[in-house]
Amino acid sequence: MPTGAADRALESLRATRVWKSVFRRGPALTNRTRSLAVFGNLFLHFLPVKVREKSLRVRATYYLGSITFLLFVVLSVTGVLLMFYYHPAVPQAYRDLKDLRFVVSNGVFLRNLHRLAAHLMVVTVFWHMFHVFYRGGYKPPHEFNWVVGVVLLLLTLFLSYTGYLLPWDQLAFWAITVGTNIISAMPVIGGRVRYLALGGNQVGENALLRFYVLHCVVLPLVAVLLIAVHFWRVQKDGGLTVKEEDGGK
Amino acid sequence: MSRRLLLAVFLVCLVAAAPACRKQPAPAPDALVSAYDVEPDWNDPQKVVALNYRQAQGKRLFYTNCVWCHADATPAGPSNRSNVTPTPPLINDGNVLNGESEEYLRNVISLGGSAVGKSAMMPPYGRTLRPEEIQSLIAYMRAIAQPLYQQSARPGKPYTGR
Amino acid sequence: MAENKKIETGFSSDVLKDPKRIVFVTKKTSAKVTGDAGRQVMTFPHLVLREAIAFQILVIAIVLVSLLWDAPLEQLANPLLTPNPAKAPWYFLGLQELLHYFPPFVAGILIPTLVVIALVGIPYFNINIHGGPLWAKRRTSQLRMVLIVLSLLMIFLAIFLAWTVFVPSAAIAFLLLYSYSVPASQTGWRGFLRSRTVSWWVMTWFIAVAITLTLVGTFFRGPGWEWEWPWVSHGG
Amino acid sequence: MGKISRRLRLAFAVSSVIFVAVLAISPVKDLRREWKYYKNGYERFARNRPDKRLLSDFHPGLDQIWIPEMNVVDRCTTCHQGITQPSLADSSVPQPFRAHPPIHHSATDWGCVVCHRGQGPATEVAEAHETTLAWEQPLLPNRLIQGSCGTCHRADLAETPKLTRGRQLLAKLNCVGCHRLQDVDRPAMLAPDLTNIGTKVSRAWIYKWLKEPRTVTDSNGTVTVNGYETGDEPRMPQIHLKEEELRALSGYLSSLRSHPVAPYRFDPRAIALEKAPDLTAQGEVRFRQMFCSTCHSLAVTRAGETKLIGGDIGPELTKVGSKVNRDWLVSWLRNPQEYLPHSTMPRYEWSDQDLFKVAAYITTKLVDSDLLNGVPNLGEATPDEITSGRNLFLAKGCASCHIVGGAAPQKDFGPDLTALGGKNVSQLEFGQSKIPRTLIAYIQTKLTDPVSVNPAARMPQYHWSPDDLEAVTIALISMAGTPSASGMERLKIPRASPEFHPAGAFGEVYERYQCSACHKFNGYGGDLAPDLSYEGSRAQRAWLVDFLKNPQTLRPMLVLRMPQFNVTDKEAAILADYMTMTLQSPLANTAGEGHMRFTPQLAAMGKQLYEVKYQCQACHTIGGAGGYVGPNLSNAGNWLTATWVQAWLKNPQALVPGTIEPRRSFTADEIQALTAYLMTLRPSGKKASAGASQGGTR
Repeated sequence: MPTGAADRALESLRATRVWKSVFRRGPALTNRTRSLAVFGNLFLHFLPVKVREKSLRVRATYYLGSITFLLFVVLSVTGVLLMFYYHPAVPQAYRDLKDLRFVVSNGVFLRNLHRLAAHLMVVTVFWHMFHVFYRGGYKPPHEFNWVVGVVLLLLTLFLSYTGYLLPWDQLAFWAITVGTNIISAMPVIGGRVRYLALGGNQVGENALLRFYVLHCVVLPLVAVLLIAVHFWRVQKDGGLTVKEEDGGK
Repeated sequence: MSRRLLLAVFLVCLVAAAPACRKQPAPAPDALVSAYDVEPDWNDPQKVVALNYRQAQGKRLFYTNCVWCHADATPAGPSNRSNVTPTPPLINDGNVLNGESEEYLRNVISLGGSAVGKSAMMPPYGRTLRPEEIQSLIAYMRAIAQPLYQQSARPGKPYTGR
Repeated sequence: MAENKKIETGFSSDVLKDPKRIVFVTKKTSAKVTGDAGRQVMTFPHLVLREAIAFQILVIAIVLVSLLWDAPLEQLANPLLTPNPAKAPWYFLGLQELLHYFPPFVAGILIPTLVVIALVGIPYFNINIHGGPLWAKRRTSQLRMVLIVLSLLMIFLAIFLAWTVFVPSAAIAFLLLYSYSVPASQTGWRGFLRSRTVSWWVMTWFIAVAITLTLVGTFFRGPGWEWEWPWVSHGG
Repeated sequence: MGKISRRLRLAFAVSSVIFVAVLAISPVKDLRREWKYYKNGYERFARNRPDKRLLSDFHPGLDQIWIPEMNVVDRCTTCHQGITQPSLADSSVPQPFRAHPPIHHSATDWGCVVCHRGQGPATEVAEAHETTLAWEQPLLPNRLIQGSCGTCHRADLAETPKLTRGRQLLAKLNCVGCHRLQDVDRPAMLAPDLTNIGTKVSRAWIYKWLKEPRTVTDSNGTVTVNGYETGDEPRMPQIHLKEEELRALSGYLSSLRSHPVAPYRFDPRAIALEKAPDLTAQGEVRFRQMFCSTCHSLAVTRAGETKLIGGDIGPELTKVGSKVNRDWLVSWLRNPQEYLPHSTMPRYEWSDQDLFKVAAYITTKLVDSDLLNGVPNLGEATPDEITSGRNLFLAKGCASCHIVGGAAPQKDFGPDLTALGGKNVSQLEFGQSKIPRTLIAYIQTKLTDPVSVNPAARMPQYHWSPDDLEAVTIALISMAGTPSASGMERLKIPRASPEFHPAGAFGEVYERYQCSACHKFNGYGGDLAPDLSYEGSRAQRAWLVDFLKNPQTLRPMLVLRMPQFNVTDKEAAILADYMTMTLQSPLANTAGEGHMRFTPQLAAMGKQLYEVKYQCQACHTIGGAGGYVGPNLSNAGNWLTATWVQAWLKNPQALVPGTIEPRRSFTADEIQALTAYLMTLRPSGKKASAGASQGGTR
């Protein structure tokens, strides 16, 4: 690996006042500074300072939790960019999708990323859950974190489902119509719950607005909160479950 | 080690960039498919001449105004052509009309035969037809001319880049 | 939770009287906060670096797929024009497939609710706390129990003609019964099957059914929710 | 411990490099978007053109036509950049840069997709032009583009002959009987009222007609009418019926005879003609003299070739003598409206002798003894046959066009077609057929071979010429239903549906002779004969009276001529008075007609102008010499009013829009002279004698 010039450049960068104002610690070379790097950082301090070496092995987790979270990050970034071009109105929403495809630079790419990541996130969330189950990761003291995980699974499904309506094309409209029709099978309150979800008896502009607000504001906020709890509890519940066979070679 | 690495990176990028260089194949359009209207060749009914919008407008005007004396059969049956002396040329008679310039034809139609030293039996249409309608008539007569009217410019091709 | 344990926990209810707190940590009540479990390493940089690599590989993968595959966009929504079949998003197609067999209340409300309750309840019902294999003890009575449960399930599915549920259930049931006959000394996948726990079997059955239903709903259902091979395009 | 392995460092380095590289692909790809290729190509192209405007009009970004109130976002001009550049009109200009041909609408006001269809907002060739997942209305082929004109222009346009033809076909073939069509109204009578059909024809004839309704179609699809080829589709389609269905329907229909026909008591002098050896010959002469062939055709064999000669307003009559019974025929000829209240057949003023002769001619000469040869012996209808026949009458859709017993016609037997032209492919049922999945292919297959798309189709089989198929397709495409934007609903130009039903004495005569069956009055009426809206300005009253009483002409070329109605003096006077008083053009009011005087010198000058300077004889005939294009002017002095001639010479199109007489630049003096000359034209000095030709080729 290249040393010398690049390292010297990094050294001089670290010596600047600006760098020092941002990163108060020196290079993370000792365990102390490494610990500081973790708990001195808002984002990293959700992680424990130390982790078991075994839990780092790919076969232990397949990094499914991390990947799910990273997909959430990708979705947030692309989602915010997409929001710049989108009006939750009928039929403007559909026209915005057309403009995204035909006019906006990288618009198709942006939408592809968002859609793919969304589908992938549903997959990884399920996979993550099954994996944790098989490894017995729900066992005490992780019970509560398992419940948080189940809620996050439902949130992911709702996020994906509410996003499904936003293109306002035939696929979206009928998928949501079919899905919400199931709600009316609920005894007594089914019809009312559906009315509440759609803001009407039919999938229409009100439903689009509701789904948009849920998709872009409510559900992501709740998800961020619960993801934070989820991470936090992994640390507080004593780290990832490690099994004897993870020792590997 | 790092050479192989660079090569691998390069190859991956190459593969990833491949979809960006999609080709746009332009199939040669069939004249009859893209035509606005068609007209059977007067001398050979098996053959069909494709007409564009302008020529089709000319065809419509021809069959309203001119067919009576410039064709041997009319929508109403017999033609007046044989009644007129000197006999008017058939509109598709390339031997006579291909040699005439666009301007000359425009003058004959709009000002009448007498204006260009021909028979006054050809009435002026300058106050009946608009200039672009006369232009369409000329385009039509060029399209169905037999022998074929040779255009001075090269025929249109679909755009194929440089 | 350990209701039938004959252990006196030293947990006094009167802290003023007896300020000592002693907790017996048995295997059954273990929180599994095992102190050993191998070496520990610093999160930074070991975990952070690995996560960074995971993130980069993930983004590379989805970017490449996004470049090659365009997200579908169909015609403008038209409430008067019902596609046949109208399908929900893929992750609900398993439910939609169930709706084909069972009444809407059962398939649309009851089953999903039960699944969610079951998932939430898993850690609180001592499931798999022992980690003991199904066929480890009391094999005959276990087998009797398993056979009763399996036949009830199969009869239920057969009554509703829910054969897309029946087939994966039957496959798992077959494996389950097969694992009974595997001798204890076996290794490899047979031994693996033999040593599975009840909860493993239940979850595997659930996953198998869910995946089958989702696949069938996504790829094998055509107009009128009739069976259709994905490579045979229907007219119109 | 803390050392990071070399492998991990390497993996991080590699993935970082690929990560950055991969993220750069999409922005790079964005630089090479399809439309930029055309943009750049156009710039290169424009640089080599002499017209400097091309480059100054060029701008490198996306172009779009945005008309919010019409829901138009058309980016077609991004690639089709030359459409408004007159210098790119030539067909040598490569596409997509060629200019749009001049039409009445500009692209900037209307956009492109309104007429051409396709996906306006798209900036990719395939998406814009073709059927895709997101867009099911591909570009309309140029040959069918007149259908788009028809979506707004519900009235006929001169520029859209194919559309007009298609609409005429839809109306003429009674499509509106089974289908609901946009702006095609149900006429009062689509097909004969069958309430009394049993009194008119025999059961055997009904059987034969149902089996082969006037037409026989051979395997080549050639339609023959009683053995004579015709290009036109008959109104009564061939409906495929089984033997028992034929028996039941014919039984049911022949049982319909609620009002028996009373035999007419002829004058004894007429009956005395029975013994005349040339009775039928006399009848034939009368038939010809009365110009029945203006509306009815007869098969005539000349030089080994059989052709139908005559008009198609009424039914073809070659074998009518084998069809109807004589009592019914006589009753019909005397008063057609008694049997069919909505018939357009005029009520002739018959003398008993003429009636007797013509009836004898029809029942003995216009017959075919072989007509009913293949028909089995049917006998009287049984009650069972009548019941099942009545059910079949509804089930086969007969009741959509035919009425029985005053019942309202069956509505909507076939699908509603008012929105067919705007349908998406996914809304169409293609069944198992192998045709391309497009609207055009669907419409054309449905029209030519309905069973191939839907084996249970009840639609009868039609045989179209390629031109007619195209025309009908265009007319159907024009029925695009409710437009996508409310703004476009306002743009629709409705079809004017004028009615002309004058009251009073004129009205009675007008209805009796069904003048509007052939003539147009202020836009209402038929197309066969001249428009009479301004007849009072055009013709002199004396000539009108003369013509109405004896409309014979001496021009052998035209077959279709005004029939001889045998109008009475009183009726002729009523008609002529009304026309002279009321049917006046505002541009040629004949109030001052009496004061016009022309000197012979002026007339001589006019003759000079007519024959030498303007050579009007190219198109007009005077005394047997001249052309056939315009009307015969031999009797102009008796026929036309001077007012009309003057106005006409000034501007013919102002008087009769669309007339083919070119507008010329006569001076006022020349107009006076020509009028003077024309007013002297009288056949050998006679005044208001047997009329001259008035009909011209329209």
